[in-house]
Amino acid sequence: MHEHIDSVKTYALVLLALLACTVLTTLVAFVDLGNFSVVAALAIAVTKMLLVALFFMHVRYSTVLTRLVILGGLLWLAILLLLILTDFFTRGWVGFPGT
Amino acid sequence: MTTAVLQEREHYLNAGYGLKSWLLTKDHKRIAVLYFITISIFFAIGGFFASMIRLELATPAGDLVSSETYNKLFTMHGVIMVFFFLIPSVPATMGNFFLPIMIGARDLAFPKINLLSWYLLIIGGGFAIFAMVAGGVDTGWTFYTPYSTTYSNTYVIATALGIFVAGFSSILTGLNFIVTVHRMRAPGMTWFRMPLFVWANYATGVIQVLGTPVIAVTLVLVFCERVFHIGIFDPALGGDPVLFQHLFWFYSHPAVYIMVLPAMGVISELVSTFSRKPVFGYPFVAFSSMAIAVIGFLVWGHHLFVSGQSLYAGLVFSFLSYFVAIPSAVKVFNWTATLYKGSISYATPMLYAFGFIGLFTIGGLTGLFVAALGMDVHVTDTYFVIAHFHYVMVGGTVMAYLGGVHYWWPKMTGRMYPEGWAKLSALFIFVGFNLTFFPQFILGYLGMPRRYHVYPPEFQVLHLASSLGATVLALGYVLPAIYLGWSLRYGPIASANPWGASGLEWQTPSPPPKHNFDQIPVVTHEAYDYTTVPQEVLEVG
Amino acid sequence: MASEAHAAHEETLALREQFDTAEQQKDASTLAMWIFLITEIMFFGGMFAAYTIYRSTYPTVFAVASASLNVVVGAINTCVLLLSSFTMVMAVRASQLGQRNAIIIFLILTLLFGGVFLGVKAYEWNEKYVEHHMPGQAAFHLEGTPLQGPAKIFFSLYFAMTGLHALHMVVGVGILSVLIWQTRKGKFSPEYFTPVDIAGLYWHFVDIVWIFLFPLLYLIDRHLPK
Amino acid sequence: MQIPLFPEQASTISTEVDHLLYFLVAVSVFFTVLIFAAIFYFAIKYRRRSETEIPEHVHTGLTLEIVWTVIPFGLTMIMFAWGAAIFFKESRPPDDAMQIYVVGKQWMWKLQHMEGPREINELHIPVGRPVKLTMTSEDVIHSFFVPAFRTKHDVVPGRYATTWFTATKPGKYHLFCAEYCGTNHSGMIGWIYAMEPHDYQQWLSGTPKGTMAEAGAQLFQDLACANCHKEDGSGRCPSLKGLYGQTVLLTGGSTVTADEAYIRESILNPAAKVVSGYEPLMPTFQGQVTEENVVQLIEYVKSLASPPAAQQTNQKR
Repeated sequence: MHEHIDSVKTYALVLLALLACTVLTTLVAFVDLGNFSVVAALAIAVTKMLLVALFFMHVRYSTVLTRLVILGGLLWLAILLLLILTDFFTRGWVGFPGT
Repeated sequence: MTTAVLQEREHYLNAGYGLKSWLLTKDHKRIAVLYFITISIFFAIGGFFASMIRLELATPAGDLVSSETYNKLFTMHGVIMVFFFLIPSVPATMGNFFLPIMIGARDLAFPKINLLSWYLLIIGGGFAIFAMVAGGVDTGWTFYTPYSTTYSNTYVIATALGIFVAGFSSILTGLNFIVTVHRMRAPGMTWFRMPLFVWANYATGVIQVLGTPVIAVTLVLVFCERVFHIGIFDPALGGDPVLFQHLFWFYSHPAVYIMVLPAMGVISELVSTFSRKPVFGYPFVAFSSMAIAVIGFLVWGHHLFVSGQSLYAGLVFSFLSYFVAIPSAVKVFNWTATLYKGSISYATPMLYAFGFIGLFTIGGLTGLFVAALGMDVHVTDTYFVIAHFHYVMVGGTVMAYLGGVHYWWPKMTGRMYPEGWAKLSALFIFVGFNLTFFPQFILGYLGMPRRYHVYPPEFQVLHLASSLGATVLALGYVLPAIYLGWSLRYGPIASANPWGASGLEWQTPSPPPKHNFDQIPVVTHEAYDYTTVPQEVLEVG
Repeated sequence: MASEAHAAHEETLALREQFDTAEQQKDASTLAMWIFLITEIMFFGGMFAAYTIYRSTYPTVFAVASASLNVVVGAINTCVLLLSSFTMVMAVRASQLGQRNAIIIFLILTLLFGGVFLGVKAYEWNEKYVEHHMPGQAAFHLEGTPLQGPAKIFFSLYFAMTGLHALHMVVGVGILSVLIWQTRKGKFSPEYFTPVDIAGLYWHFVDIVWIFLFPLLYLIDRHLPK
Repeated sequence: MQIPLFPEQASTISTEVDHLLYFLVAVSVFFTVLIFAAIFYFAIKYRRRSETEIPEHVHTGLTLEIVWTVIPFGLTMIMFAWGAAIFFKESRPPDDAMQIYVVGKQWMWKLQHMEGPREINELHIPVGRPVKLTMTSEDVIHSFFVPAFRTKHDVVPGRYATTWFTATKPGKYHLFCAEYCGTNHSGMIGWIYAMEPHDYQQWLSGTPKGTMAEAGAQLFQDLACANCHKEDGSGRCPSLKGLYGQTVLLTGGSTVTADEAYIRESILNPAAKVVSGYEPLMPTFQGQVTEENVVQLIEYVKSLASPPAAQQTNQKR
């Protein structure tokens, strides 16, 4: 899979994009977006993650198996978070006696 | 074959002598033997604690040991048996020994990492044993906060550290298996030609890799909280002890499948070999292993039905829990169907397989009780749950483990075990096991809570029955230790394929040579094709 | 290769005896590293789960506690780490091309940036210590105020997450040092540079963890008046 | 001494749980017998007759696989729905339930009746009337377990757990702590005395006077809460009149229902949820009040919920 050798320019551009994202996320945090602050912060972080994974970690050229492994890992993280949240976000739903 | 011939041929056991040749070995077969010795010792320690517990519970009063000691006994029984026996049991011994041979590889993908896993288990076990010797630990193997973080003044940290380190041993074993199965299969060994034992260990590897890190980090947080009093789970600071339970069971429920899946793999091998038929519904059994590995991660909340988890989360987890019951049922039906029109031998390993199918069926079906929300409210944290998981873990995993040990004993040691004694001990184990644990179902429904040192006198008769059963069970476990040891020196010399089995592991000599195969085999047919076994081999069996 | 006898090849770094081909060995190592990285995802995942629960339970306290972190230093440190990822990937590229001196230079640069990151982290922790922001420290800065409990949880998570991240960095620095030494000894060639390659994967992963830690710890509701 | 093999049925829910048990046992016995019988039958019928025999290949039947996947799945869905139905009932106390407060601590149960009586490791209740338990713990997790009622719920420190039951049969029943809580876990047991209503009234009249709300009112004065929480709303803190059960607007725009958990949190960690329009001035009372005091204060606040005031929402300005 290492017949693919990216150019220095590609890597440099990715680095610049990453640095720009860092500045962006910092600035956005000072803007009042309400609940969208978290969404914006995470969206930028996910973008940065994709840049690092696809270019620096060569996921662009990787085998199907490697991609499956990565997706599996992220899926399991989602399972952990989502199923714990089913508990914490629905705790108040039972209803209030007397109303 | 005479002894002289056996000694002439080089095999993995005589490829080197001396401690160094064992402690620095990279041979998966030798590492398997190291594991085998290690976990046998842990099993003996855990078994000792179990006998003390049963002895104490013979009377309702707390007259044999103090409450402090009793609490330490059941905690250490759980910790040792779960983390240092059941989790490594089948994969680390038989998996290590046979997985590479079964797929026609010279070794696992990473022999050094394999050895490292064993050392990690030893280090982890060292911490656990230190905790025991220094004064014990009394939190229960579940380490529920805030008791474990704030209130217990026993050796929680050393024990948690032991489990943490042993966890990495488990992760590395799983990682090694996954990579080996993906990258080391012999030519022609396609996925659907792999023995089901390999499938089961592969599925187990997936759970080990994805689940174990979560308990590791949870223990790190417990460690921090206990040492620095920082309050991640401390309700006094706004923390939530139920969060600990979520993180704990995210691993510890799938861990149940780490313990039982490889055992199911062993049963597939045994049922096939001793009825000389391919496992009925091979792809369904293979996929059911994978299904259990995946769905097993979605059900942990059924341990939290009465913990204060939200009603809706309870519904979701109860619903999902029933999905994991199905692949287990599919396996049981397929094993039973494999017997149909087979050529069934009553060799000891097959007796264990029969025992496994029967007891696992009971263990699995009682799992349906505890997954039903309204029922679980009554039976959770009672002896019903104890009986349920011992039916799965002892009636299931330990039965399969012993069955596997007898099955592969000739391959691993080059000697046959004494069949008569083996059958007798299998009988003791089956009878003793049921006598020990069946009364506990009734006790549990009556309301006998678990982890009780002193109990109301009306429960005594059932407890006494259970303790008597434990005596028979203990005898059943001591016997193999004696006759297997005896057979190492005096047992009849084993042929390469004493059972007329079809797997690749039976096509190398017993014991196998250092590199498993003189020639890497080329696989041309499905697993469990008994027409390929030569007639003269069948006659020997 | 299929029916090759086991003794067919001598064991070398580039081809160990259990493998048949160098390609097979490289694939196995890469796959193993990726699987290891998903265990790392789950390892940090446990803490991210705790973070999610507590941040949603105590949003205001988390915002107040987060505001005490130095956002400029945090952002600069993030850039330093991204730079180190860049130099790391350049080192991998140099190994692909077989430029030994370039490998060494880029690895040293990576090591250097990693060191700077750790140094800044140590400075920040020291600041937290001096200001009594450490939970478990005597005279915690919010002691006695109603914010105390959840703020302690925030700082516990802060120290646990950044601490474990830093621990991974330290391990990474160790790996880089070994690689530099091995490169100097001429162990790597365009045909065999798997250790550099998978060390790169590890280093980038640690970078990705920080990419999430930075906004989640430093940038909570910065717009709120303090 | 009699040897029980089945627990007493002494609450409305216990018969329902037992019916589910009968169903589960029936299904389990059916499948266990099926598997055991099949194993024995096959093992004898197809025993190996010659060492060299190789049985014929039996082809996998897809239909069979589907049948033994679908039928068990259908059965488990019945179990799920049935168990969930009971659980829903167990989780939602009726509105007219009689309130009992439970505080667990290592290693005893402390129980308070609204009418004032306090008991340790004993609980007297009338039969035929729903009893709602509001439970918390002073230290570790405990679990309130009455086998004869098929009732169990963990008692978690730092929050309120509720469960309920209606006793149907007068008698004396075991109360166990079912969640391991330390050295004397097995000593954290007690008795539930279910009594005929008139016997219960008689028992109640023989206990000391003074309701929980009165005790709470006394505490409210002693702790100087009344200095700020003035009834007419003129104090520095919001009036508590009519608060219970209302929706409260908080600083930051979110809202919360003023239930037991919210009141408890506001006493022990006042800054967590500040009422909109007020400064976070209130000091924490953590360490100054016990869990029993807190529930008395809650009862006092609840007693202030006079019907007219309950019509307005508790928002200032």
